[in-house]
Amino acid sequence: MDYDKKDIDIAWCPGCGDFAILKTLKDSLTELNILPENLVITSGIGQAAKTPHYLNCNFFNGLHGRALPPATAIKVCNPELNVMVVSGDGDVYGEGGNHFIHAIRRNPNVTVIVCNNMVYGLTKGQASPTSRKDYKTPVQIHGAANEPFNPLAIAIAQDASFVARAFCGDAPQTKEIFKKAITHKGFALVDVFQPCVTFNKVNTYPWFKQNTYYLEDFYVPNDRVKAFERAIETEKLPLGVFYVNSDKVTFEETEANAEKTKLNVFERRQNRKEKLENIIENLK
Amino acid sequence: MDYDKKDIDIAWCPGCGDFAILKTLKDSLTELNILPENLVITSGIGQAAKTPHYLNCNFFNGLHGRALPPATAIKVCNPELNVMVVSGDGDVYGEGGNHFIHAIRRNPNVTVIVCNNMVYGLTKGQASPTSRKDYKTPVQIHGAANEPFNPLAIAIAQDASFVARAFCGDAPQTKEIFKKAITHKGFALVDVFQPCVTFNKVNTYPWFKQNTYYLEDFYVPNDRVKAFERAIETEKLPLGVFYVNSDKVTFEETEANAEKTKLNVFERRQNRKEKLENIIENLK
Amino acid sequence: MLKNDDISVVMAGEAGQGVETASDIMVKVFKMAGYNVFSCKEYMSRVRGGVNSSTIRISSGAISAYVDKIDFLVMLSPNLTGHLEKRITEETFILYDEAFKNLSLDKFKTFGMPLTSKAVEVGGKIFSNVISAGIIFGIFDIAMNLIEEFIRKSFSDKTEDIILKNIQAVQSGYEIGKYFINNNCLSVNVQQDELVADKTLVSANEAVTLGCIAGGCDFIATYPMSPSTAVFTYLAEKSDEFNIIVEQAEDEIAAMNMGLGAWFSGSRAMVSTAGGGFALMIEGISLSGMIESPMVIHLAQRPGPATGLPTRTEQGDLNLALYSGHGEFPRIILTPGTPEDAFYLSQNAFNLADKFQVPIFILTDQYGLESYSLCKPFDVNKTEIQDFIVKTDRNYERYKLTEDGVSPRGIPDFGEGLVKVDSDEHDEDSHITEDLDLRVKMVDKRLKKFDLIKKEIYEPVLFGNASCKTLLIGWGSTCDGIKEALCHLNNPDIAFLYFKQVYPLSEKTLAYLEKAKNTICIENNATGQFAKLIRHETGFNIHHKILKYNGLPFSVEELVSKISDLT
Amino acid sequence: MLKNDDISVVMAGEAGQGVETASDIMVKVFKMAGYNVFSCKEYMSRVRGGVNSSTIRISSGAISAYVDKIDFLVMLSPNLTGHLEKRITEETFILYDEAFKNLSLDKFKTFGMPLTSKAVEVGGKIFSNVISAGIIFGIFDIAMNLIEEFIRKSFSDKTEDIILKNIQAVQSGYEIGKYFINNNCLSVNVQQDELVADKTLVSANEAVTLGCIAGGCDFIATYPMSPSTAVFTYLAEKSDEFNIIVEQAEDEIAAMNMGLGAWFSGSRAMVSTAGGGFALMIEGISLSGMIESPMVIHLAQRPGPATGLPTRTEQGDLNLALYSGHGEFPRIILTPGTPEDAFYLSQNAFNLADKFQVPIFILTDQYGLESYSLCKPFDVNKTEIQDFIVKTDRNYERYKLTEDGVSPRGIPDFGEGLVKVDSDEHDEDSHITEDLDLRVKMVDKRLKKFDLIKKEIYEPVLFGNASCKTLLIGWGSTCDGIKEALCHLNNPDIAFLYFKQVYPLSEKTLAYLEKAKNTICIENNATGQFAKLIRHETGFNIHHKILKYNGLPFSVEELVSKISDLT
Ligand SMILES: Cc1ncc(C[n+]2csc(CCOP(=O)(O)OP(=O)(O)O)c2C)c(N)n1
Ligand SMILES: Cc1ncc(C[n+]2csc(CCOP(=O)(O)OP(=O)(O)O)c2C)c(N)n1
Ligand code: SF4
Ligand code: SF4
Ligand SMILES: [Mg+2]
Ligand SMILES: [Mg+2]
Repeated sequence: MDYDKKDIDIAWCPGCGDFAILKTLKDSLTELNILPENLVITSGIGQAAKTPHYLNCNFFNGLHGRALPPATAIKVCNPELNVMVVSGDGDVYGEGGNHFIHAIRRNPNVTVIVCNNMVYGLTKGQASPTSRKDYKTPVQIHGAANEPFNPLAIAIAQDASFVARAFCGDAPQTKEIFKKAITHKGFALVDVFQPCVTFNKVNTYPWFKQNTYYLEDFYVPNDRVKAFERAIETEKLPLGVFYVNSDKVTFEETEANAEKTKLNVFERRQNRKEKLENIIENLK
Repeated sequence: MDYDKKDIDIAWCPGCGDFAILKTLKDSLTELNILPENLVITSGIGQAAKTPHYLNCNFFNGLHGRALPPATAIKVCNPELNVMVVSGDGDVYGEGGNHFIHAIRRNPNVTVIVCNNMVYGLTKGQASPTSRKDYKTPVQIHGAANEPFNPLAIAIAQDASFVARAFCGDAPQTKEIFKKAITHKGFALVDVFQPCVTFNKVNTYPWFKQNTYYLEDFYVPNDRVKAFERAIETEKLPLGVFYVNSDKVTFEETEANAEKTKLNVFERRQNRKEKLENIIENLK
Repeated sequence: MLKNDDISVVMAGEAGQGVETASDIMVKVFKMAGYNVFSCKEYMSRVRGGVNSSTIRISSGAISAYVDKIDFLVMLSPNLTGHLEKRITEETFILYDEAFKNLSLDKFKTFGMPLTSKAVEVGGKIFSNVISAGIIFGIFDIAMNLIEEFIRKSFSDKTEDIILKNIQAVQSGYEIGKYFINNNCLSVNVQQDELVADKTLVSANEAVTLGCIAGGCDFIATYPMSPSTAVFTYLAEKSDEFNIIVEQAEDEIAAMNMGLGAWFSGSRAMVSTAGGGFALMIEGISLSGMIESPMVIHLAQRPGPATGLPTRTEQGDLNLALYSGHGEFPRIILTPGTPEDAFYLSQNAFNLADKFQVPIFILTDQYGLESYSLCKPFDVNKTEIQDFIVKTDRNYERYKLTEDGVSPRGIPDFGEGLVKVDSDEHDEDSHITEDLDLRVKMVDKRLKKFDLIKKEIYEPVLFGNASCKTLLIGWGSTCDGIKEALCHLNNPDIAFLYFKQVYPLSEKTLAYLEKAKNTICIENNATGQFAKLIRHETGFNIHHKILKYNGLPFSVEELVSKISDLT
Repeated sequence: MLKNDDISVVMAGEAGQGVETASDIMVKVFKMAGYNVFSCKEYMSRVRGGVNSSTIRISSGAISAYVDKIDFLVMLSPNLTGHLEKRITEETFILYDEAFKNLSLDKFKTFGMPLTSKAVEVGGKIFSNVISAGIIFGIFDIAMNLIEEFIRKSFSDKTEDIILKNIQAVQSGYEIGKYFINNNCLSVNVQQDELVADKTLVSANEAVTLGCIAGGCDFIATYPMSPSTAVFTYLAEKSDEFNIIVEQAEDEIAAMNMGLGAWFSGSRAMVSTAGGGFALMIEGISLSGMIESPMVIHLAQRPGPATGLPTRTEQGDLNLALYSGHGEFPRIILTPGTPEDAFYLSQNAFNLADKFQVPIFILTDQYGLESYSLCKPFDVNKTEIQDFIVKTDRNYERYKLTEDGVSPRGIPDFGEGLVKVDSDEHDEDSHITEDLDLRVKMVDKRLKKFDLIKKEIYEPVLFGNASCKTLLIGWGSTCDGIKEALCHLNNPDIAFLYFKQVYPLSEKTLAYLEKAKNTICIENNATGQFAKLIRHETGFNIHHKILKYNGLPFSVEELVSKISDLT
């Protein structure tokens, strides 16, 4: 089985950046030889969150904002699975913001790809947490007023184990970043700039091209403060891997879970009756 | 009317750090000549969240985790009021985590005091987001496994306009920090180390004494990267004002709200009928 | 069918092809031209592609409901969904773009039209929709100057070039339409109606929004969710004019808790949401019950569970509204079924919420919200903002125990008192209490308000004969469809009882039900939630249910047929 | 009262004074000594101070319910709450610490005891509670070696010094007790019961937890909230032994969605929460309905609305459990009223959830959870973990339309198929669909499971005569209290129908109700939610309600009196 799905009606607008992300994702997975049966993608609700429908894999397309909790649980219940999250900026940083910050703290070995179009696509163009200031919409009639949410800085502030940013317009580099994120052990965030050709007439393909650049070759992503400094740059937005901390124990491996997750789900319940009888006997 | 309340039965344990915070808070407000009638404190649920019951003021003691949304709304609806949040670490950073990160982005002129005892006090001693690693509880039987939540680093990552940390064991310094936070225009976070004498036998008064120090006198809290660097120190935990950004427009002052909030609530609805008649006429 | 003076035009096309725009132009122009019109739409949850459609009715008599029949189907794209295909009969004239290949509708009356080629002539494919509208105008022989006037007015913020192109597009469609009708020897027979001139053309979306404004709403915090977003957007559009603070919250929990904070500080606040978003507000509803805060919730229903069918219609969240919130406290649920009711009820919702200090629901649905119909202009002067805020004195206590359960509501810094609210069980001064006798008093106080609320109920409205044999029962957006079905049935033994408030339920309900031999509850859901509510409240067991839950509204035809089957 | 062979001891003191510890020691020792015992507690939402109390009953016959009467009241602190004061009568012996000044209970039989001074002798004031337990043991003349044995066993992880001090504390209390009883010429008259030896002493907290373990629970994600936390904590304690993954979530929303993820990957998951926390899980309940995921929810009730009375008891969230979640889908609600039912029902909840792929509620409350009573040891061998997971093949489709609505449930990487779930309306292969005929099929499929579920209902249990005149109706934790009241009433015309499952409601319900002339529904809430559910489901209008909502459970005495009033 490969990742391509035939004869499907993709609900995205022609030209949407999500197509590029989907293709790059499939290419990355194929190159990494990950089997579809072994992959679970979770997502929330939104345009980006439809992604798992468009490739061959197991998926859990849950509620808006709630992609991370099932991903965390799936991974800890069955660490043999490759678990990814593919969802939108509104989904992960807005509705799902609390899970975002706390999932990072848990550090499950899950790759999180956020299709960041700086807008709520599916609900027709309201500001998202990452919308730039002054971005006008039918709701934000004077333009978005808030400080844009900075996912990279937040992730680094929480010492996330892998933090990167990509631009889907550059498939080769994005693929490299995806592959690093997927093979990284621990929570890996890739915030992917993704033009929404229908609702975001400001942050377009050319805009992203002009306003981004890659972190220098000599940049070494192992210094949290340096990574932070780069993450809060605003004049131009750097792309690449900002920060990696490979020393962290994953959620599955913590002392609380390590022994359990070595057994498969069916083995974990062995000898319950005997042990329970003991406990009940002791209650007498 | 002053801030003291007579004849009240305070539900905290003798020795609890919350007493010190309450006293320091009352002193700060008194010294700043803020009138009780003009002050609104919102809180969630928890031991710390009971604070508003113990001083004379208006209050909105809402749901667990939800102290910030009402505070934001109250401030924007009536900018004449002094609005504060006093609540616990579990409340603001755990259940309320999403509001915490997004309220910072909005930047209402609200002072947020978080009584951080690194534990869930009211529910009898489970780990809180700020619990140190390996902190053992009846639920975290192997000790807390997650990276502790770093409120200061997160706030700085979001370019919060005022970020400080205090230790309630040092009343004079804490009072100075409170006063700065209250008089600061914009979202002001004060994370206050607060010993829980009943459930947290690790992070005690002596522990905080030994494991904290004040930012140097020469430290100038206006550099976001430096502030971040100090906020992620772990060997000893710095106290003081980490970061101030006074250039930020508040939520009340944004273009979307500025004109409206100049009028008081009763004036805002004037001439509705005439204007509505016009609109309805145009629908014909 | 051309004998018929009640024409149904359906325009179908992909998302992004401007079906909605064309439909809006059509209803508005027909209205200007003095015709009775109605439109509603059904569409997929996607921004481009798929198949969406609008149904526009033009009729000699007053109409405001969805019908299955299609007299003219204009296809902007070659695809149709199953549910649209089913509506095509031998009577339907299918006008399609002659550029399409392999249109599989050959057994029907299909007619190729040069949509794309004409659109390209005008300036691009995007004009197909306006050309199609023009075709319909041509068929109806609407005065061209009127159409031009309309386009000039509604495109007034566009460049002259764009305006001209649109006029040109209409014109070229117009000619096609005239040619088509002449060549097929057809003549549509719809009469203008002089009553139309005095009516307004509105959607319930507009009606709810204007009602809320008239009700004094000055704060809305919301998180976008179909089909509730339009009210939010419309309020945002009007926010400067009416000094309304509009905030997009980070999530629905924040929205609800901001709303409660806003009421606390003296504003009149609301949220607008749909089932899944409302699910997140439920703890906040319970808070409003406990702190006795007014709260107005516009709950726009769509089919569930979970994400369900985001853009379609259902009446599936009645139970949720009814029982949301842990613990026990009173609430009010309004279910306006017409734009007029939507306006007046939304307006008064703020007064009722303020008066009784309870959460109040305006329960709508996608179909009702997004349908345009004609109604009497809303009379703002019939409405009033009744404010119940008191100036506090030094001894003010927020939860003073009173005879009727309502304690005067102060706000901070208005008077000399302190205003405190508490989510724990509390004493009169809002402090946490563990006095269990006081607990009982406070529960009784809160529940007692129910008796007051019952005194200001919107009574159900009976259409037809009180001594009917068969009583139809409906609530919310099914109202006008059932009314029209009733006309068609033309049977004095059948009457219709329309509920614009479902909770508290009018005490007259049982009397109405018991009079009838046969009762039929009509609901756009799968389990008959209102029928159960009636049983719950009155013990009365409704005899029959007509339920629909495929995401579409009832059509007049199916109502007629199903009601006939049961009578 | 000392004629009485049914003694009620109440120990009261501040939070932090160890009332609960002393009460636990007492029930366990009395059990060891062969007495029928029962204990329950009521306490404030604070960690130190205030007034908390435990009621311990020691009786010749089997008892397991709360009573108002107090035979011995031991006061560790000088204060009492109003509700405790009300329970004191002229019969009550009040034993208080002689160190107290101005005890305002002089009109009653009060006796000063050297609690503090003896405690200080032993090693500190903190021993007052153990001394008090000793006093009671002395009064009952329990064999001292038995007590010593118990202390050695239950303090086995403590130092010898601490053990000795505790023994010393009991001893010095013991002597006081003996002296007291001799001096007042009292003799308590409770007989041991040989049946006690074979029973276990458990709380429903333990029963639910052990039931969940026996049911195969291997994942729990939860956010702490009284009174649901004990189940979470107990599971955590056993988590290594039983390979259970235990995670404290950042909020209840995460907990629920983690639980669903866990089921998806093959685990058996649960959440444990209370009303306010559950309110946040409601969107997730709707998701479980849509993706047809099993889910087990332990919903521990406490008085609302909002934060309410966090540590007290109520049966106020039945409606919430019943109607939570937008949209329409089936569910199961179990309401165990005894530790035995709590064990077996919790166990089977996992099987039922898995079999029908629906959310299932274990609805409990503070009173039931935290009461200790004697019951037959749970027989694990009577239970079975029935697993319904299938190995998938290459063509596996998660939502295959089947005869009975249940589609075989696969999990990722077990077999050759792909497992997909989708919160939108979906086709058989879980892809988003806008095929509205398929929508109808999927709604029907989900609702159809209801018929299957109805076949495996826990039937209501009748205590008393089927042809009674008066039928009492109860659910959940009121069970044993009503049963005891029934004994006291000793009237063959009164029977009691106990519901351990309230939804779906047994189809036999109506027959039971119609047989009785008089029906009385007894509920620990203010509005009679179960009575309404019965009306809703059967149309039957319950004649009378006995409701209590001050945060305390019904006492046997008040049940007897209120039932008598109504019969
Ligand atoms: C609880 C809830 N609230 C709101 C919605 C409506 N909703 C669906 S998608 C979406 C935003 C999508 O934005 P984003 O995550 O950025 O995805 P995009 O469409 O831009 O890819 C919203 C608000 C919902 N489905 N559920
Ligand atoms: C929705 C909800 N979930 C859980 C609770 C239970 N609860 C009350 S306070 C609290 C934690 C308090 O911890 P923190 O905020 O740190 O305050 P502290 O008591 O330590 O001062 C919890 C979990 C609740 N009241 N509401
Ligand atoms: S609306 Fe934007 S994000 Fe959504 S599919 Fe279209 S282009 Fe992509
Ligand atoms: S439990 Fe801890 S936080 Fe709560 S009052 Fe006691 S010492 Fe303070
Ligand atoms: Mg987006
Ligand atoms: Mg805390």
